[in-house]
Amino acid sequence: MERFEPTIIAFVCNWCTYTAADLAGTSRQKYPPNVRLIRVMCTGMVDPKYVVKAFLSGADAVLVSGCHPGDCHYINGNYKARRRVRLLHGILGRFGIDRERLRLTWIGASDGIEFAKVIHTMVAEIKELGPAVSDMKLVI
Amino acid sequence: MNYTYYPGCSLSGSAMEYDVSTRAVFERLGITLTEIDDWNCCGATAAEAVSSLLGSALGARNLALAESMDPSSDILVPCSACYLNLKKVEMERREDPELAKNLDTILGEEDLAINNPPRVRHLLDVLVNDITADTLLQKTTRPLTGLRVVPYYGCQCLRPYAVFDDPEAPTSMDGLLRACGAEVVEWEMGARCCGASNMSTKPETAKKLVQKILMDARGADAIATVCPMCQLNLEGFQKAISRDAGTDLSISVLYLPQLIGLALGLDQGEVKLDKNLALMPGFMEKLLGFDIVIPH
Amino acid sequence: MEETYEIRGTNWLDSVQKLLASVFETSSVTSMLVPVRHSTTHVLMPTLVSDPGELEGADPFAPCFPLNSAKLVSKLTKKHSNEIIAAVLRPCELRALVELVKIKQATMDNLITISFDCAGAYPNREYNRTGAEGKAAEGKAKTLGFMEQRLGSKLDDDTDKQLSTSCRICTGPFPENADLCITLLDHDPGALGVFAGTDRGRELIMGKAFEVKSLPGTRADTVKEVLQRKKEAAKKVFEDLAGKTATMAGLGNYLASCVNCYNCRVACPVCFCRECVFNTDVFDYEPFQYAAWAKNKGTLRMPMDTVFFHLTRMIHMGLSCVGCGQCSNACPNDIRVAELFTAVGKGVQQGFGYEAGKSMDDPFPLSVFFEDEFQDVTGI
Amino acid sequence: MDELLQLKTMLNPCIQCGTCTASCPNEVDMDLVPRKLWRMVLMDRHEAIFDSRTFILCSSCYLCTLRCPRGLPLTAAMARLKAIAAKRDLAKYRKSTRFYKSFMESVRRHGRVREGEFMGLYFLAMKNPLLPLSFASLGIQLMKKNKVAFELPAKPGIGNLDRLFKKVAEIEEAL
Amino acid sequence: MGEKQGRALVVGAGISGIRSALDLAETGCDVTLIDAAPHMGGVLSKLEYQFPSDGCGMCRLLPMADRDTCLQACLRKGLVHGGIDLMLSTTLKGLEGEAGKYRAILETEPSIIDPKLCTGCNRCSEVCPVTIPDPFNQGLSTTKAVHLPVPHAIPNIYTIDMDHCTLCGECETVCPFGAIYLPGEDRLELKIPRTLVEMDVGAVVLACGIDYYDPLSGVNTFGYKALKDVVSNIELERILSGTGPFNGSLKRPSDGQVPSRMAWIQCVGSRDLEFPACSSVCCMIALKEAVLVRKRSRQTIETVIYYMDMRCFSKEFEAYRRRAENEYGVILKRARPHSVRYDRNTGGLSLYITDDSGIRVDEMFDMVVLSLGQRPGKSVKELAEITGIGLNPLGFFEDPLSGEGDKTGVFAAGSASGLKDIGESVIHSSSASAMALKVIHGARSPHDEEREPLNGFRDVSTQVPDIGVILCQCANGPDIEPQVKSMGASDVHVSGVMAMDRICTREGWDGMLETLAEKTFNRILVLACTPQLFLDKKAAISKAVNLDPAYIDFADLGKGEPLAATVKMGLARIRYADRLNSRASAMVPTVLVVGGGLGGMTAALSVADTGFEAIIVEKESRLGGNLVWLEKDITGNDFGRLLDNTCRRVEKHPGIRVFTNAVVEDSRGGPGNYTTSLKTCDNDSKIIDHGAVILATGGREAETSAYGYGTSDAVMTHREVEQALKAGTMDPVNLNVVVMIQCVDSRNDSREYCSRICCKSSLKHALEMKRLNPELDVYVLYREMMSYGFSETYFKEAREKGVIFIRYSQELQPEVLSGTDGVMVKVHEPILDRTLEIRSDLVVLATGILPSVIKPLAALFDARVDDYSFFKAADSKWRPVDAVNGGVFACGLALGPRDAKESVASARAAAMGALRLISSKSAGVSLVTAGIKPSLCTLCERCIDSCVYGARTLDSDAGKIRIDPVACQGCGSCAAVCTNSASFLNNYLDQQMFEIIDAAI
Repeated sequence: MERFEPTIIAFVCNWCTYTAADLAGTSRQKYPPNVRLIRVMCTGMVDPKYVVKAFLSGADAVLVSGCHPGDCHYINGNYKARRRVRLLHGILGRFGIDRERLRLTWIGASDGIEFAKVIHTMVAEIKELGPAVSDMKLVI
Repeated sequence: MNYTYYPGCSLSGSAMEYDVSTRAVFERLGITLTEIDDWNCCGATAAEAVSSLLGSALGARNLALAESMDPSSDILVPCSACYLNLKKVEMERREDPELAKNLDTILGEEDLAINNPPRVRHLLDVLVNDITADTLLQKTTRPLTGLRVVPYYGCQCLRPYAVFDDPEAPTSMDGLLRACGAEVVEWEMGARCCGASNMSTKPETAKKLVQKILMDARGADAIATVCPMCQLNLEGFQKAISRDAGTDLSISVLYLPQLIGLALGLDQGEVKLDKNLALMPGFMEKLLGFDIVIPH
Repeated sequence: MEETYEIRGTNWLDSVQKLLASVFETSSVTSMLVPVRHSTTHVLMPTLVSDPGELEGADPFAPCFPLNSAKLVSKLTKKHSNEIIAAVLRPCELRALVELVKIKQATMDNLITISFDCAGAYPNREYNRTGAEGKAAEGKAKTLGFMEQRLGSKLDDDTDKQLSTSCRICTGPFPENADLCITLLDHDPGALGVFAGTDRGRELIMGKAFEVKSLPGTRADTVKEVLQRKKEAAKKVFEDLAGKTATMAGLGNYLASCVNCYNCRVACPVCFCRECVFNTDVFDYEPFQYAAWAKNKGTLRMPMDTVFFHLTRMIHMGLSCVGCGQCSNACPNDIRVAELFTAVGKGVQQGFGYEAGKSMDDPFPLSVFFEDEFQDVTGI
Repeated sequence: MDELLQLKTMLNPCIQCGTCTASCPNEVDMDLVPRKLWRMVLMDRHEAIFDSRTFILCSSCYLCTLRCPRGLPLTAAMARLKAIAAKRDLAKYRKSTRFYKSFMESVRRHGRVREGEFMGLYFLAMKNPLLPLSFASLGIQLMKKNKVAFELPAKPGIGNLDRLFKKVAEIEEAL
Repeated sequence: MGEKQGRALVVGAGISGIRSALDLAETGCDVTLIDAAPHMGGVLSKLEYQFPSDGCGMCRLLPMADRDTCLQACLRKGLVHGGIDLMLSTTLKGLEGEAGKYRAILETEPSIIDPKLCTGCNRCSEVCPVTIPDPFNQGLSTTKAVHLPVPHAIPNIYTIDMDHCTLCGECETVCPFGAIYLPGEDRLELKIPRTLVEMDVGAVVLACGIDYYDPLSGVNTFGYKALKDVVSNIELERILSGTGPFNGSLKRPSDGQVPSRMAWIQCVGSRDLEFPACSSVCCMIALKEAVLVRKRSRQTIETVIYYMDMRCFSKEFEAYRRRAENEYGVILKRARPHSVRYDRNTGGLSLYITDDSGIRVDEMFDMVVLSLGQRPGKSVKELAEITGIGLNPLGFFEDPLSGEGDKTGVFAAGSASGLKDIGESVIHSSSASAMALKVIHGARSPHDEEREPLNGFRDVSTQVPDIGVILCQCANGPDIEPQVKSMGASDVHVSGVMAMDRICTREGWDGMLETLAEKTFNRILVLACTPQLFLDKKAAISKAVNLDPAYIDFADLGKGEPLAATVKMGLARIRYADRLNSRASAMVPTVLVVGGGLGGMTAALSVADTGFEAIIVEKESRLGGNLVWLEKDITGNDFGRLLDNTCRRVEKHPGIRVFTNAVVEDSRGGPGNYTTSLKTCDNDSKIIDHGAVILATGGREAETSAYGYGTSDAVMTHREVEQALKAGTMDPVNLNVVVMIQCVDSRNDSREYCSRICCKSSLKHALEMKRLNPELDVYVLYREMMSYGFSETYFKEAREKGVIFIRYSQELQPEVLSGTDGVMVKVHEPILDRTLEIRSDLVVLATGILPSVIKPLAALFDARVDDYSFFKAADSKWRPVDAVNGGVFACGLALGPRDAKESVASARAAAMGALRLISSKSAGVSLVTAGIKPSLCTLCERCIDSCVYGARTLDSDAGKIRIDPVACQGCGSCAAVCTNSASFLNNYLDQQMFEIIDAAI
């Protein structure tokens, strides 16, 4: 059987996590190529629709990552994101998309290594879990 | 090289082995020590406790005498208490013009004066910085191989004037002892107080301090000292302190120049080992085992 | 304990009509929204009554629930008006109204709410087939018969199985925070109790000539018993649902016959958008996109985005879902949407310690946040 | 100026941080820890100061002086207190002050201290017939080793520091 | 050097320099920002966690109006602003001329690596054989002799440590871009030689920061360097950092184990003989570090801070201290450890301390952190000589409280005049830029072209996307051209894919511009491996192709994603790229200042001195506020003169209008455009249009009923004492004993904050009384002497003069018993552990500062007050004088307790903030700005609630939501809460995001 290579969509905030991802690049912290970075201005602008869309389009996991509590460039977008992700956990969890597949992390601008680590862990765990939506064809 | 020598009272009495071994080592190194003529007591800790000006005056007199002998030759002082008292005068009269004036008046009584006094140097300072460990290494003919020594500095050669070593974590003796072939045992008590004259006036307090030092020195063959007061406190009360501690704390205690002298090939008599109060059989045995070797 | 006043009429409808009429008398209410059986069609519909004389046709207790009136109240109150109106609402309608008020789609400033112990309703099609036939008098008789059976059995009789699922599993059939709350359970047949659920209600009640009577002592136990029973029923329904929708594919199957008619969202009292986002240009794909998707996947189910639509609706209104069941009523293809949404709604509301429609004081969970909450969300 | 007032002025910048106490090797035996003692000085609690044995226990290790954040000469301050106690010949401190005085007397006479002589002077000054016993053990050890110098100065008269002592006293008087 | 110059030189690109540079650039000046280091950020580049969020937030310094003038990215990466020329490795070597007309000589260090050629590919570092201690991590980790000075900086240029380089030449050989040219015997030329540049500037801001005390230089090293687990606070910050030596995990350096007990030693190199001042920030740093350690370790590591006085003197500090103690379990012990010793038996570090009871204890730790004090920056002395600016006795730039015309054009900013926390530094920097702006404002040349990006560009907003794709190819990279071309071919909106050779080189870049200029694409997507390199180059492309930069984007080929995903995501993004064509209305060039005290007048003068209009509204009948009763400050500044001079300048200034006996009644509008009505004394209404508002409403000495105040004439407050001394009704000669009680009704549960100035007031009065009557006994009963900064020297002086300081605790408060013959004060003296009874003639109470009521006023302008009813700043560190919405500012006591000098600085900073806003042109709406489709909007108002900037309002008349594009910062919260996407964020449209997601998978 072909090895399962998950696709992870990462919504990263422009200020912190995107910088961390950049830093991971410049400091040569390799992380698996399974992740697709989508830069957003703030985790607070991640519409739950985007997350649903990602899963329905075939993502095996979604990462939403922004500034640490208190650090949000826009004061409190990350707190709002946390409530939204909680809501999504509550909904998607019922339909087999467990919270392992939808993660919210706070990764600061200097945490390039932390970013690489999160991606590593996530990819490894999702590989274990397998694809998010097994029979996509009829669903979407 | 040439030093003006200030032995101090102890070295002519209870610490005569310090005096003798110091002179012997310097002689072996080819360095002349010229004793200050008519030097007087530095005042020890007593003078200041009676009158601070008196303490300064006593020290100043010695500086004046030394200056009159050879202003360019440093004053070498083996006793830490003497060293500090002289050093204090050297430093304080520089900073305190009024004190300088008073001292001038006092010295004037004897037609003495201080203008540009020589530097006051502790024996250890001279050994480390002028003689240097390298020289000792070259001149060592009887390496004290395997002798485990803890260097004990005491207080007053280090503090309050941190001239040649870290005032709390001194290391200057390490190189010298190693040059002599000895093994320096790491310990924490090198710069702790031995109780000093409290041993006479408040012995219970002082003995506690000595006990701590002796406890930490366990495992070493000898303690090396650079101060008569320390030497006496560490060597003179070992029985009583062992009794207090409930454990045998006896250990050989030697003056640093005694150990250096032995390494330089001097015999026991030349460094007056017979005067030491605490020399353990184990130490003496080791001592006999050290051979004279011809340095390359 | 809130003081309860008792009203005794010839029957429950007579009693309630008395009460409603008295509201007109003693307050400045100019009109009242209440289900009225229309004299010509005999169809029961929410009706705005301004002539107390017309209350004769009012039948708020009929097991008929053509639509959630919260939406109507929204129309009546969203924009400023000087009229004071009253509305007789089922508890689930009142809850939906509370949610709408929070999102500025209605106000309670000039509104008096009246609610009652709800015995439930049939699915719309069922009632239209059986309940609405015949003349006004027959309809009334049917309502009274229904009530007698329901209340007599403490809402545990054979009709229960024919009611809409949402009513069967409704865990909020008793009024709490209406201005005037009408209690029926454990009262003598025909008699009803009234207590004030709000300060405004208290003002209304005070000085009325109703006879003070404390609630029947057995009521609390009965309420408990009913709720317990309904909770168990709900649990069973939810477990069954969870089994069917444990995966995304399962959810897809559950929604397989959806044709994106969006009737469910039109019927939903808390779906407040003027136009659903799924009807906007956001979902106007270009032809080449469809082609690309089909190419990628091999097949493309059309119309697409049905699961997307339902998931999005859960996200948008799950937290406000009051479990009224109108979405199922509205589905042309008999998808049991209400169970799905009620289950999801209950779940996510619990997640935020929120109960839709319970209180005006609880802010909508996505409108507030605290710095030190929900640390577990970010825990990996 | 009053000696204690002088001392107080010297210690005024003290911030009571307690570094002195933390550093003191003899603190365990002190009834007033150094920080408290200095506080007493600043508060003019003269009786309390001279009721305590703190300063007499100072062994001049200079650790406190080394680390005082205000750079106060605390060891010197201890010595000042000793000197005041000596001058006032306070009974409580006689054992120590007379030790110092005897020591200095030996110095005055000969310029250098003769350990045997000064001990004799000290025992005499203390008028305590039992005191010599507490030194006996060490004394015997030293004597055995022939380390106690009992002989008079080699150059009598030369070492005499009478003039110096007198002048010092004169100046101090004038202050 | 003839004409007045509109250019400012900012020396030092740390936080203060960045703040000043941005201030000046945003107000239309040209700015040259230099730093001696090869990177920006100063010491902050090493410090990642800041109180009170214990995180970062530096990006909040970025412009809020005209956001697109500046790169919208983390400031740790770098600052790219159209109006700021950055020169790294550059120092100021000479300055001639006068204010407004200086000629500066700048020297740039020679460089072996050409920054223009280096792409940061790291190959040089890989082959470098020389390992050196990494200076970025304070030597706690290693790096190569050729290395990146700061890992995340842009530009990302490697440097060579020539002290260690062996000139082996490996890096030169391996560099694919020929960026390295090592010196050698036969190679005298350096790649970039030492260069001297002469530059005409109108004003100079010195923001060169400070240095930290080196424990090895003093008598007590506390085992630093000798014991590996004794680290400085900066080193601990590095250890905690993700880019630190242990990748952010907390380990002790000796053996990599997690410590179990950590101690902080405060005042290492502060408040001692050598440096008699307090370093002001170390207490909070230690608290923050301890909290971080507690958080990180899930409270398993015990943390003890040994302090002399815990100086939590700023508004929020005391609350933070309480949280640290009560929530996080940080242990605070008032003790000064004598020294740190290594304990051979346990391998730990032992600290000898005396605890409060006076008992000496030996405490064991396995890591010790030294809170290092400040020292003047290395360059301060030289800069002082060059610029003629004075130094204080401790060697920092003088920081005079000068209310008069500032004669020179050189100003110190931030910590260069004494260590400040970030908030104070930011305030102080803006204060310096306000003064600099005053000097050069007349000559500045507003960057009109850059500020009006829509002018002159092709209007493509209505055109169907016509995308040109530039593919940057490396000679040694894989050939991906065919793949990209085929992707382009399958996208109907792509009309051309052009492969270019290495646009990171000058030739490649020019080639690309030429090629593009020939085409008429209305969208351009550049695919390159390190697009960070081009972040500041959009403008150049835009100019070359006459296209709004909104339609130009880069995609990163270097992130390791599949090529198709990168390209398609890039295409999806650019296809929807657009600029909203709504326009903000013009800024009203007037600033309303509410309150006519020292702060308000200073703010108004700062505004008016730069050519804008200021309006002061004062509710009293005269200007002056608290200055009216104050005589002088502790340093001797004469407040009477200050008041007279300031009032005179205000009254004479043509740019200032003053309304006394007037209050603000109502206000409407938002940042840039307010309409405010005033009620004047005769009940007239006055309507004022203004662009910004500064709340300078001040504060007052708190009233009290404690300690028998009001029952005896012998119990007074500081204000009363000040007035009595000023009026001569009190003569200290007639007094014998004075007791001053600090923290009256303060720092307790009912009033948590420290009022900050009372300790200084007490010191001032104690010294003054002692001066007038040396025989006087003065007792100061305190809980913590908050004589932060240089005022510590007065604390020392007071002690030297014989003032007795007695510490009391919150639990054991003094008692005051008034009788017929004076007052008896009973206080427990903790050192002596006994109660003292002090019979005194006068008891002076330090009752603290209360704010004037500003809540309703703030609310009128959509600003808030904090828990203590002071003005709530958007961010106490990065935006310390601004409300979140960016149009409201506060200064002086309205912000929180502060002394006159600090009030003046905050007033200038507030003025600077207002000037930043009202001098912005706001011609084009920033790219990422929210919009609304009214036809879909249901008016649920969730978007209004979600907007922290107050950019959204309900226009109930029109039944529409209105968006203020100046206030909007483009966070997208509003779009995310909108259920049917009636609210949207431009350039992040739903359909765009969906396409990007699709492309990603």
